[in-house]
Amino acid sequence: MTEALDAFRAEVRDWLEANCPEEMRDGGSGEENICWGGKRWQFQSEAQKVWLERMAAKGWTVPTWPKDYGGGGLSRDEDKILQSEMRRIKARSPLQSFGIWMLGPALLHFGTHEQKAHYLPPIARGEVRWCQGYSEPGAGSDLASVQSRAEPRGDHFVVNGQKVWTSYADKADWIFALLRTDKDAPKHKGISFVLIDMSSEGVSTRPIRLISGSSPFCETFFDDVKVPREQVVGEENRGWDVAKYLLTHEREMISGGGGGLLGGRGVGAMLDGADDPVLRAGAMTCEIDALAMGLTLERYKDMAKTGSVGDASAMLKYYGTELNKRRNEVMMLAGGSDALEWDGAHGSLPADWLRSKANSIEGGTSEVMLSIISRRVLGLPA
Amino acid sequence: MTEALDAFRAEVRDWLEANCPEEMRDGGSGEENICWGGKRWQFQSEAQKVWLERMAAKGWTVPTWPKDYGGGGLSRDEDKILQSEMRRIKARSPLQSFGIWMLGPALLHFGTHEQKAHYLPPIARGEVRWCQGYSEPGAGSDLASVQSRAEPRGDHFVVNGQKVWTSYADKADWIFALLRTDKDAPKHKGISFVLIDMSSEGVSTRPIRLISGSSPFCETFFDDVKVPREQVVGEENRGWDVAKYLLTHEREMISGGGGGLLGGRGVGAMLDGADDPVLRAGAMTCEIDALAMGLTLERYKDMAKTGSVGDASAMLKYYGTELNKRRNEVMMLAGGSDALEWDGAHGSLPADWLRSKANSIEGGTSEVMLSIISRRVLGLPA
Amino acid sequence: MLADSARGFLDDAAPVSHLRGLRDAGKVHDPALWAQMAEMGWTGVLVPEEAGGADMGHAAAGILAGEMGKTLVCSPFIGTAVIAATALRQVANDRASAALRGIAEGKTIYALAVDEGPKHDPDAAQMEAVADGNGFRISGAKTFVCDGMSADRVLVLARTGEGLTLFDLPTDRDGITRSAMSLVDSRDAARITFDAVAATGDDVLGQVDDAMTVLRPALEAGQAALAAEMGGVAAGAFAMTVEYLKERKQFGVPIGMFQALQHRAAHLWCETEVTASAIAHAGRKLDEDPAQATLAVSLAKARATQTVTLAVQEGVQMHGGIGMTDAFDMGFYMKRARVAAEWLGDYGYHAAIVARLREI
Amino acid sequence: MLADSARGFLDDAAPVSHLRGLRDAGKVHDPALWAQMAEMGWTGVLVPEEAGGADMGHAAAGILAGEMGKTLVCSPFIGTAVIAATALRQVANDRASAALRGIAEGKTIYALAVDEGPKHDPDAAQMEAVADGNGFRISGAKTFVCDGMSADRVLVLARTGEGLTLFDLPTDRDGITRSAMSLVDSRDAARITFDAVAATGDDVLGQVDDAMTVLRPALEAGQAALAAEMGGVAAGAFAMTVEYLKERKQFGVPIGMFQALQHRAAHLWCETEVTASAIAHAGRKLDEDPAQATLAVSLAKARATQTVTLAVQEGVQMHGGIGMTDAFDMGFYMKRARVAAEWLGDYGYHAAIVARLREI
Repeated sequence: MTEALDAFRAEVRDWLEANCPEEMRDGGSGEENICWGGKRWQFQSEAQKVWLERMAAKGWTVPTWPKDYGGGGLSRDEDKILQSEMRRIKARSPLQSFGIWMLGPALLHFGTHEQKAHYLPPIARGEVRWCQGYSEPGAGSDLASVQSRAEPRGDHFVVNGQKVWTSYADKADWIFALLRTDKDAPKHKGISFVLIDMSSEGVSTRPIRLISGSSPFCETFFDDVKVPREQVVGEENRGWDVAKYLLTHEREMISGGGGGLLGGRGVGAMLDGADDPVLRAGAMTCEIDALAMGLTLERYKDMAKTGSVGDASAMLKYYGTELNKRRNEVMMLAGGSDALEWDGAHGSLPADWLRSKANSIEGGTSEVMLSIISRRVLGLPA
Repeated sequence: MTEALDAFRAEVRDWLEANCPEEMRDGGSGEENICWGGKRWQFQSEAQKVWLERMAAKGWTVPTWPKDYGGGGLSRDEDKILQSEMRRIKARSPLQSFGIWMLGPALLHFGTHEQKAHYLPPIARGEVRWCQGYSEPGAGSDLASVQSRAEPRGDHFVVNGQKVWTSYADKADWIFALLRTDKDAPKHKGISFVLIDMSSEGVSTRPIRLISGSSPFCETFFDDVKVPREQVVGEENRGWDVAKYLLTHEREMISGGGGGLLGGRGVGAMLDGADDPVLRAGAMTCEIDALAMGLTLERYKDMAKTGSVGDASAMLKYYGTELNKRRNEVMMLAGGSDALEWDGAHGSLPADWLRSKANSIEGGTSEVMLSIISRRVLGLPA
Repeated sequence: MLADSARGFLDDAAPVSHLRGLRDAGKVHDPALWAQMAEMGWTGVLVPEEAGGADMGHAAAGILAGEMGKTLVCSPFIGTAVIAATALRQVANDRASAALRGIAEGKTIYALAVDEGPKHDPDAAQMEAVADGNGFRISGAKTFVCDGMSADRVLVLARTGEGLTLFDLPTDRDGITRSAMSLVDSRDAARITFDAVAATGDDVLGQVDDAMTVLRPALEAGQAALAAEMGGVAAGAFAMTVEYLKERKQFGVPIGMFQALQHRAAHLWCETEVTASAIAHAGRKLDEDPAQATLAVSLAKARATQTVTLAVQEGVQMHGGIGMTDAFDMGFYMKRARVAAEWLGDYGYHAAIVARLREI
Repeated sequence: MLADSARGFLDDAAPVSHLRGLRDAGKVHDPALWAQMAEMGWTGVLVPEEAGGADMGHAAAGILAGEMGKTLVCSPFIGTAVIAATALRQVANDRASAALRGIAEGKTIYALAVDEGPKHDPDAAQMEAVADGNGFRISGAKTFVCDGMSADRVLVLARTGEGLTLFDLPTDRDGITRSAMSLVDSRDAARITFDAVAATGDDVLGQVDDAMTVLRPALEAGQAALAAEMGGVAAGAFAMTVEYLKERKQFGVPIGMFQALQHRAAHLWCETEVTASAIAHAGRKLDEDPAQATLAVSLAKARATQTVTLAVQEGVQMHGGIGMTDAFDMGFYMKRARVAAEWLGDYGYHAAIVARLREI
């Protein structure tokens, strides 16, 4: 077993050495370096394009997906080796997308073979970019209170309504959305998980400006959009099952970025000479909690290897996002008046600080996470 | 008006000068210096006795009660002058008791003339000591869930049951208690506010030991105690009205001791040389909040002069007690290992620290206070 | 009464949409609004009657600032009507008197140029005013000069031979260059550089080498008024939040029915009440015993900073996604709270003063 | 597995009532319990096999300490089996080997005498060991010596010519006087005075003037184990509290239905989870890379201190009046949490270490 993995590691290392363009080995992971793919994608460079094509050919844009659907068919251990070898040479991620993070897992779990074969390979190759349509205006944490309707008319639906907080809807090719397909059924029972081509007639989007400035979020409008009925994932009216499954995924994804350390981010230098105990105590405590949160993410990843962490993942979301808000507050305080200026001495810090306030709202509010923990982890009565 | 008050001030000053014994002018306000009165009271000194007698003769143990009932008949402004003149010469309080703080106000508001004439003067003179019987084992914050019964039998009740958290029940002459007089009525509608002689047959008490050590609290047991029916205050089965009225009084009383400052208590010296920002920041913040809380108590007292602060008093209780807990935590932290020892270098600090944890439980928990504020001050839906 | 009439005027003349309008138009000052404030006597709230002011005192200034805070009113009120007016009235001469008259009439806008680094620390000012003949040459840079772009005059703290000196200079003096800072709260702030700016003895406010006699009361007046404004910001954000808790439904009920939110809202209300006491006390103390007001002022600024921070954080979180959108007003509250938290000393700065005075 | 078997034993042999019984009897140590721990190999958890130990490592020691924490087990485990054992195994000589054997066999109880003031600060130790012929004369006083009254031997930190030296002395040596400290947690602690106590080179553990080579690893091992114990204390208090939230009814429903309490309990659970990661990591790091474990250890002690403090505070508050009574166990948790918070460095002490290593 270990021998096979060692051999795999050697193979990966050789292949990456031969195939990863030099320009893609800078560890660049900022928003501006991400390759999102999609029909309208403009590659930043030839290297970005080549890197995507080569990785996609190996199925390594989605290493653990089955080979039949464009994946690499790797085991969890093999995937871990691939990731560590990529980190070793600071290789950029060849492709990121909501298709990979969200729709892929949903289709692999709930989709038909035809759906998987149709939708997954273009995601793996970065040819089709997806966005998600969950939230609606006025629904907030109550994701199941879906008002947008998909009315069955023979072999297709007619979709009307509005979604909000659809990230990059203006850049996406397709959307996966929760729509009400039975308005007489109880709240959770009349929803379907529907795939919609954004180029369909009647689909329009409008960007949302946040308190932190422009944002990837959009409002998305459906006005008598015709959608073939086979574009439902899972059973019709059972879309809530798919949604719940994905919420756990999203939770882990968001928390993954949570925490973050002060030490490496120059706060030490910002604090230098500050003998303000309030500021210093705040920074210390934040760093301690961030280090412990980092260890917790590792521990949960290890736990996930031998089973599911399940609802405990709500902790990662809650704690990670609250911590990230605190970290941004500490940095703003350390930066003083220099940090009050948009794009000033501390660059995007003010916008990051304001943007961080959404962390504990999007993907399930902190309050929802605490309620999940209370009921499903602690078993307190609902 | 002002002239009359000035004249009153001069009169008070002269009288105090002539009548307040020297030994009673040391500002002593510690537990060991309090005069609680009652049938079994042992005066600490002749001066303590004389001081009580003289003040009681003026009605100034209860300055704002009507003269008919043993009070001084003073206006609010006159009372303020009396208090300030007493503070000026550091005169001790001649008498403190639950009779003054709690039963008196209740009788003045709900009692018959006969009850007032019978019960109030002995309270004013310090001849009868009262305790309160509200809480029951298992009831906690839900004071209305009274299980102790007073069954009507003609002209008297037969009382059976148990009260808990009755301060100084073992030293009191009488108890005012909430008892269920109609077990078929809705929870809040079958309770009466009953006065019981502690020397009645069937009354017994047992002290409660707290985590901080011995305490004034007792459990009090009623075993077929016969109580004349005229000893109900207010209407029978309407005792909850009396209880609610008193809860507000108690709240203000408890919060009055809340807050407290670090500066004057030697924490400065304890912290000296400590360059621990966590400790220092905690102490600073606590002191800031305590100073602001002190100003708030003053502001609320001023507000009370022109009207009632009503449910907002829940804030004083909540904030004052939570602050006091924090203050004790800071002092324990500042004291380090020296403060871990019972009766060690920091005297009663460890016991005080542990005792402070009850502040946010007794007299209405912090959670109950927050719910009161939420509903009655903010108007949030129940 | 003052509060009510101020509220009545401001709800009409300067609701939050007024600030939003300025921002969207790329402006940081509304001369018409300032003129109206002058007309109502607000600019002269701390100007003596003999100089044309209303001389209502610091408690009154705090009430006005508090009402302005509730709707995030954008004006140079604190820098001019509070800080500069307090500084100028420490000086009994004709120039100061004339300057005060200019403030009361709404003709002169002042800004305070004290900070040189990211944290408020006037005693550590390093910018130098070098003696030059009968006067001085001032060189260096100031930052975070609030209202600095709209200001006609600027109070500048600089190091002279034996100490610190406060200069009162017109912003168009040769060698003064201003550049706008684009702050998150969309209000006026500037960096100002001084390139061998000539100043005479006439430009000195108070005595040479003794800035603090004049500046200290001015700073404390400004800190108290700013604390009052922050109290207003907190109250405004809190009122919006409580309203939302009552209106907004989720899972079929108003979210204000959820006990966890109820308790957090109730706790926040307690914080605002306790802070209100500290703010009112600071104003009263400045009026009654200004020489001993330092503790009261720092207490107010510290508490106000802590409370408004909590109020806007809870405001955004309890509003959920809508609170994050620029189209909704809550973000403006959060941004103003952050800037006000830093201006004239942050929480730690004032906590240290309290600790020193309380011997902690 | 280790945890389960430890739990099984302790639930039977040392539930909280065991500590209560000791306290009520005026005792601070149970030799029978200690003997059982020796029999199970716990006292030798860090003793090398060649000295008769089980040598299971620091992670295992942490698991045992954690289980002990859950029921507030009163024993000299950390001082003897963790701190002293770790110190002794830094020294490769026969005396140390024999001492380790004594620990493994449960025959020797050790205490650590480092603190001289109210706060842990080994580097600042002032007590002197003055050279005297071939040996030393030690004079001075130590405080907060945990397990000091039951101890047979004591590790004493004293200042020598060029630095600090660690002595390993029997507690019955002439000139040593112990007096019991009556601590809130009802456990063993002593003040120890040294009156010209004679010590020879043989009594020195490690090298003269170089205490830290031996003491640092021992302290870190102790801090990690103590953090683990505190994690257990927090878990024990939390479990009681959650149970109570489910059982206890008020206003006709279990109090665990009140959302405000639910969210606080859920938050507390998150804190315990995050702290558990730090505790586990510290044990692992001490086993795998002990020279680089300082950050991991201080992180664990800091987090554990913060978490257990919250856990016992919420425990008492959520239990209401019953939690305040001595008859109920929650108070014991609160008291042990406070003592453990101070022992071997409080939150601020370890936060400062984290800050230094992380360059904050």
